[in-house]
Amino acid sequence: MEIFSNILIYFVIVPILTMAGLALCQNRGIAAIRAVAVTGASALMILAAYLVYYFLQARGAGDNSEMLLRTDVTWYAPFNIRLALGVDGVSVVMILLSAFIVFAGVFASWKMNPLPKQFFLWFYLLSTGVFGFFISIDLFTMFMFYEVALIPMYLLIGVWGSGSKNYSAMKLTLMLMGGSAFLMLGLIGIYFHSSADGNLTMNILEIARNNAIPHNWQMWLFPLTFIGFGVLGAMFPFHTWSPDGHASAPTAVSMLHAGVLMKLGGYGCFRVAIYLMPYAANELAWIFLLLTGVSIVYGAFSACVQTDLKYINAYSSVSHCGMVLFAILMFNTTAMTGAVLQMLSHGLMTALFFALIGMIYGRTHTRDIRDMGGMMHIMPYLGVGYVIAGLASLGLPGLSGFVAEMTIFIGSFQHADMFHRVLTIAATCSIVITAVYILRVVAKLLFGEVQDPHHAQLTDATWEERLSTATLIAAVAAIGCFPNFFVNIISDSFLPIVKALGQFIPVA
Amino acid sequence: MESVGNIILYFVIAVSIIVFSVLTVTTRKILRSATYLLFTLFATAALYFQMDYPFLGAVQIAVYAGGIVVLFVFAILLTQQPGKDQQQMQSTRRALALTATLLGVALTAYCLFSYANFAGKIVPQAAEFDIQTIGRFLLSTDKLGYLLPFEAISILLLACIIGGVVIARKR
Amino acid sequence: MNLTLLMYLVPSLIMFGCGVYGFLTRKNMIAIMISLELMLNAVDINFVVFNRFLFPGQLEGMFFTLFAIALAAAETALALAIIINVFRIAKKVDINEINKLKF
Amino acid sequence: MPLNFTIAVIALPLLMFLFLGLAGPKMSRKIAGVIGTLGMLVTTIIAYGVSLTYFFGDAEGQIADGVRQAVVVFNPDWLSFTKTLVVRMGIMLDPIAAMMLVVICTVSLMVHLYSLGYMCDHHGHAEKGFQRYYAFLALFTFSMLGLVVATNLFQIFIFFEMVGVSSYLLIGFYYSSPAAKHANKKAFIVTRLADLFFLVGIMILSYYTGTFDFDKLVFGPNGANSLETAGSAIASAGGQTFLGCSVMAWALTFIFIGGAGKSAMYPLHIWLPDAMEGPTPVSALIHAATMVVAGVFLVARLFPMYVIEQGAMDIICVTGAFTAFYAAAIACVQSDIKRALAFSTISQIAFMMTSLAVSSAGGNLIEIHGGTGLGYMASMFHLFTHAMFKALLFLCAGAIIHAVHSNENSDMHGLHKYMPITSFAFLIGCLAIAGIPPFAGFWSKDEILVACYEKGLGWGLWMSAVAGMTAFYMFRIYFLIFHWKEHKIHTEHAPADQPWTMTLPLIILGVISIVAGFVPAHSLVTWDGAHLHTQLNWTVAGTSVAIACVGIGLAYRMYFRENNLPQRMADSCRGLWTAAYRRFYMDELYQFITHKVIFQSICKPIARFDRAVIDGFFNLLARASRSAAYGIRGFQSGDTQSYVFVYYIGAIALALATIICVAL
Repeated sequence: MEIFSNILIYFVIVPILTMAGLALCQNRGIAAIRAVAVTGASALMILAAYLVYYFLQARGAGDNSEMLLRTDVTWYAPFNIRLALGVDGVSVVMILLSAFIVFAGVFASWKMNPLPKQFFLWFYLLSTGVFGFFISIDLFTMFMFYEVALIPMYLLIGVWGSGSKNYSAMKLTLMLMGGSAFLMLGLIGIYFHSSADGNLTMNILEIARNNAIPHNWQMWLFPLTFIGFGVLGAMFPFHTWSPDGHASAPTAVSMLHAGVLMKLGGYGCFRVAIYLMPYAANELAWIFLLLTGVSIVYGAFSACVQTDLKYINAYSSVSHCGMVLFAILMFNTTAMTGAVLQMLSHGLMTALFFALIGMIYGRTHTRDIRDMGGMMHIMPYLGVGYVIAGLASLGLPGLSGFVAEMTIFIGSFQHADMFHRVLTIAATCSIVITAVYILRVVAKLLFGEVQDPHHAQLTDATWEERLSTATLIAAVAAIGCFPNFFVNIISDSFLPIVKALGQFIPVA
Repeated sequence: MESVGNIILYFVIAVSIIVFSVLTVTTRKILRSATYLLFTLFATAALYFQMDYPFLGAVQIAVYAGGIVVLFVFAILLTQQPGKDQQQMQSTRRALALTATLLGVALTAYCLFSYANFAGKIVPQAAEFDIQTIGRFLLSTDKLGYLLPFEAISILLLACIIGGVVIARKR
Repeated sequence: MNLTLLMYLVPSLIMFGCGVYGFLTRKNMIAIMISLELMLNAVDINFVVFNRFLFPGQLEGMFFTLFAIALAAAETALALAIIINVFRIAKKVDINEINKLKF
Repeated sequence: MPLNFTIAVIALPLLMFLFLGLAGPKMSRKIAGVIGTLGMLVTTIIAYGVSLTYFFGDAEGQIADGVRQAVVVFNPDWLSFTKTLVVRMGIMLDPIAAMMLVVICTVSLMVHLYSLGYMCDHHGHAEKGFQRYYAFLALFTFSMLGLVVATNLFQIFIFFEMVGVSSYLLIGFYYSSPAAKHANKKAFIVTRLADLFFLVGIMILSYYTGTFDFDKLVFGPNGANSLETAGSAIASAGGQTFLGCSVMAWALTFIFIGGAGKSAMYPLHIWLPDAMEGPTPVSALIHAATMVVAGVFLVARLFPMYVIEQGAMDIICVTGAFTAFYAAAIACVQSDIKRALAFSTISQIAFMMTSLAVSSAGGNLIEIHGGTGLGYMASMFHLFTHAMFKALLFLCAGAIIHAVHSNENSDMHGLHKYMPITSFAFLIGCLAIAGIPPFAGFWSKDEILVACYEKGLGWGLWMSAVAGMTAFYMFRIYFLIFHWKEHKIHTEHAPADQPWTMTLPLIILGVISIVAGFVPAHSLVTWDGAHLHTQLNWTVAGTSVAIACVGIGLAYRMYFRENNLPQRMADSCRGLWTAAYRRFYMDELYQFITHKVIFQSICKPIARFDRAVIDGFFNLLARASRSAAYGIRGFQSGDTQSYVFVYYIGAIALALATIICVAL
């Protein structure tokens, strides 16, 4: 089969094989389950690393096609649905990010109890969806993988979660499904206007080339699609699933969800909504810019008064993910590159945060910062990890957050329009508020006196926890120290989009 | 013109059908209800006889009056303390049911009488079939033969028997 | 005075109406079955009447009624078996008290 | 020494940080400290070599058109925003960078050495976290060095953040103490707020000029600061205005605010006194000598642009002059010696700022802008000398605190007898800061005052008065610590001079404080690289020395022997005294704004709004659909008769509809 000669399909096959391997394991054979899970995660890491290498080689060799590694297999002929694969720079880094987080997530859920086998099964199903989404360039396939990624969340939170998990799982699933409903309407609309000559197609590249969606339809389809993806990207006011969902989810799921799944939203926003409907994107951008601008500041302010570690982080995610969408809507290569960097950065550091919170919670059995203090004495490794994650989040140079935020701010500020520039300055204010809530929690949680004498007996991180966090910290630092490596991979991917938008933006 | 006897007979039958039907559904005692049903069925059988379908009338009496009603009586006796009144539905519900019924009847009646020109004029024509003919029809495979339905209904009855046994079996 | 089609249909209609009324208002399942028989019977009459008045040379209506009677018998027998069985288990025959399929 | 050895100067502390940070916990505390100190020693030697080569060598490419060029030794791309707008991580030597290398490395080395003694308990055992401490010191040194050698504005911003965070980590070194935990949070957030302005300033500046690089913003073709380059950079904004001011004035003001945050200019100074919660050597390094002058350095870097945008320069001038006075006034009444020194630092940095701001560059644009660039030179010179004597003062304070275990001067008194070396070193520092010849401070402060008088008599008098206050409050501290009265506690636990690791830095810095004034700054760190002809203005010098002597005399009268004069004076203007002691309630104001306004009136309502309204809306949706479902559930009652009824009604309705349709 032609398709199996494409490396991309293995990003879907490997998780599926892992699931098959897990299914063969004994329910109680924890060692075997771990071995299979780790093997799968490592295989994904290796694949992702190879993909990056391949991509750099191909680009270096002068292959300037929009998407590399194209394969097109008809799947369902009547609607012209295809299994169309292809990656550009953005997909490549997103795949790399996902591989990292899956890897770290496996180690973070090392002691998962009960039902470890089933947990990892669902976990890998979720990864299947995530990887499938990033490698697809066919709307239907993309949407299918998107749904595949969403559904396991319900079970993962509902079964392995904590706190009011039923409520949270239901809320998260329903809100995201609501988003999917919008999205599906949008996608169907796009499909029926995908071509002027009646050769309807689902392939994103072809739709973009045809550029046939009538403007009045774009005005309807763009908001549908953008909101559909925006819900997953925690866009204000559709973000409320995020605090509850994250608070209840088990560690690895929070990691994967905040780390990767929320990125599906941002990725979809530009790959589908903006790329295919540039006219409407340009006309309606200001509405969504305001919403995401609000999101940035609002999330940060909300995070300032939360007392639950996970809520703080969830609201901080709202703020940071708002920045992703904000930058995407600025329609220039720099800001969009910044958005992708922010996706990477936020993915890694939120995963790190959630991993650490999970580890702390697993020891103290509380996430309320008012009940904790002086953790730095008790668990220095986790404490240092938390400080690093915090510094990454508030944008310390040398860690990923700084690079991403600065690219976004500088890029957004390049916009010729005064409205955009003023909005950018408003969004910039979030860096101070971020510092406030991050330092507040660091001071409360890690510094000061030990609040609860029971905490004094707790132990520091075990080896698998160290491995999990160290992987993420290394990645965060890598992006922070060598940003140009990533920028070079990413930035060219936006040329087609910026070009598509360019026809509607008045030249400054 | 019909003979006067026939007309009188018709009215007796019609009135008893109507009266016993109404009584069947209005009486409070279920055993009486079954009895009135029996009378209604007898009246129906009489109607068949009057319309020159003696075989049908015979079947009606044998199966319905003789079989089904007896079954009812057995069931009633098995499940009911004799003499105990049935509980009534709430009056609102009865009123609602009555309204709906009357509405349906009125509607049908309207349809019937709107065809009164036709339906009110047409009269029965005599055509006697003897049992032999009926039997031949029933078991023939001709164009107008009824062997297939006959066999189908036999299978159905068989299934019913089996079903009845299964249901009635003591667990 | 002639005995017309209409004259035969009217008692049948009333009988059917009674059946409907009974079906809707009775609580006892056996009573409901009785109402059902009334309705079936009304329909049987219609078949026979139409056969006699409109197609006297044929026997379709009669045979239909014949089969309907057979069906009614089978159905009643089965239904009563079920009712008795339910009564054995639940000790009641009122339809609004038996609203769960499992006990 | 080749100039590209500068890379080693930057890289060594970074390696030290990584090494001590990662491997530190595995090694013994003392060894970690010694390794850190040795590393710093090597760094310092290289830095000296590089600086000397830069200032006095005449290798090819260093001098062009008779002025010293800025030399870029290393400048790879780090982050490309666009094809043209690229952040580079470079190393550039120019006079002020070379000078800063010396300052930073000297003070840092002294602090490294000093900490070997200071961070030990009385039995000579190193404290817990010793490795961490040295790692952070190295990180700070790296960040500060990176800042001063930056080749572009964005790099400065990056290292602004880095020094901010190392300062945060070092202030919070004793993280168990609640005071430290609040102090470092406060320091970070306040400087972060300033950095926000800095960032916005950079965004505006880069938007119009399309670059971050200094060689496109301020350096002329001959590699020295050039008003033409700055003028064309400013002109690239095309004279656009925003709210009545030119956008470049906004940008430069914002950038200044960034610098003001780090340099603790009013009203962003509130973090600095609290930052004294950190270990005292850290205060000496970061909060007295190096990091706090980052703002001054920043303004000096962009000096030509400020010269052209006089509006922004005026803001700096007013802020500096006011802060100098304000901080001096507070310093006069503080009882905690580290706080008093902190306010003294604020005041001195304000001197430097003012000096920069009153200096309008000379050269061919003299007709337009006036001035000779004297202030620039004076400011940089003062930066240099101040770093030395302020570090000395702080290290002395550290020695005292280490000896008596208290920051309050009421616990000290009469230490002269017990700690003669420390006392002597402190006296040198005080004389230097007070501006008594021939100590370092005299020379630099004198130049500043001259520059102020050049700007206008008012500015000169104002600053002279503040200089007098400086002499007064420094000697107040000195007398209160070392004289005033015999403290009876000391007779039981006699405090003494500290071990050699702590006294040696005092002696070295003391010597430097005496001789540093003779460094020929006017030929080394001028704004355009050219030699600046200056001569001692005896009128100004004489006045300032006289004023200083008056200040010292007043302090002597009030504080040398125990008496009730200070108490009487405090009582006579109780309100003013309390206000100054409480630092004019700035902290309370900030407390009010952050807690009452931002937390209570913005954050809490937003969080509640989120839960109640937005989340409430979605919960309402959920509840509405649930109740709708309950409503519809009635239809699926399991009640056969209802089904039949509905079915029957439906059939009738259908029949009726058919009839009506047929009838129509």
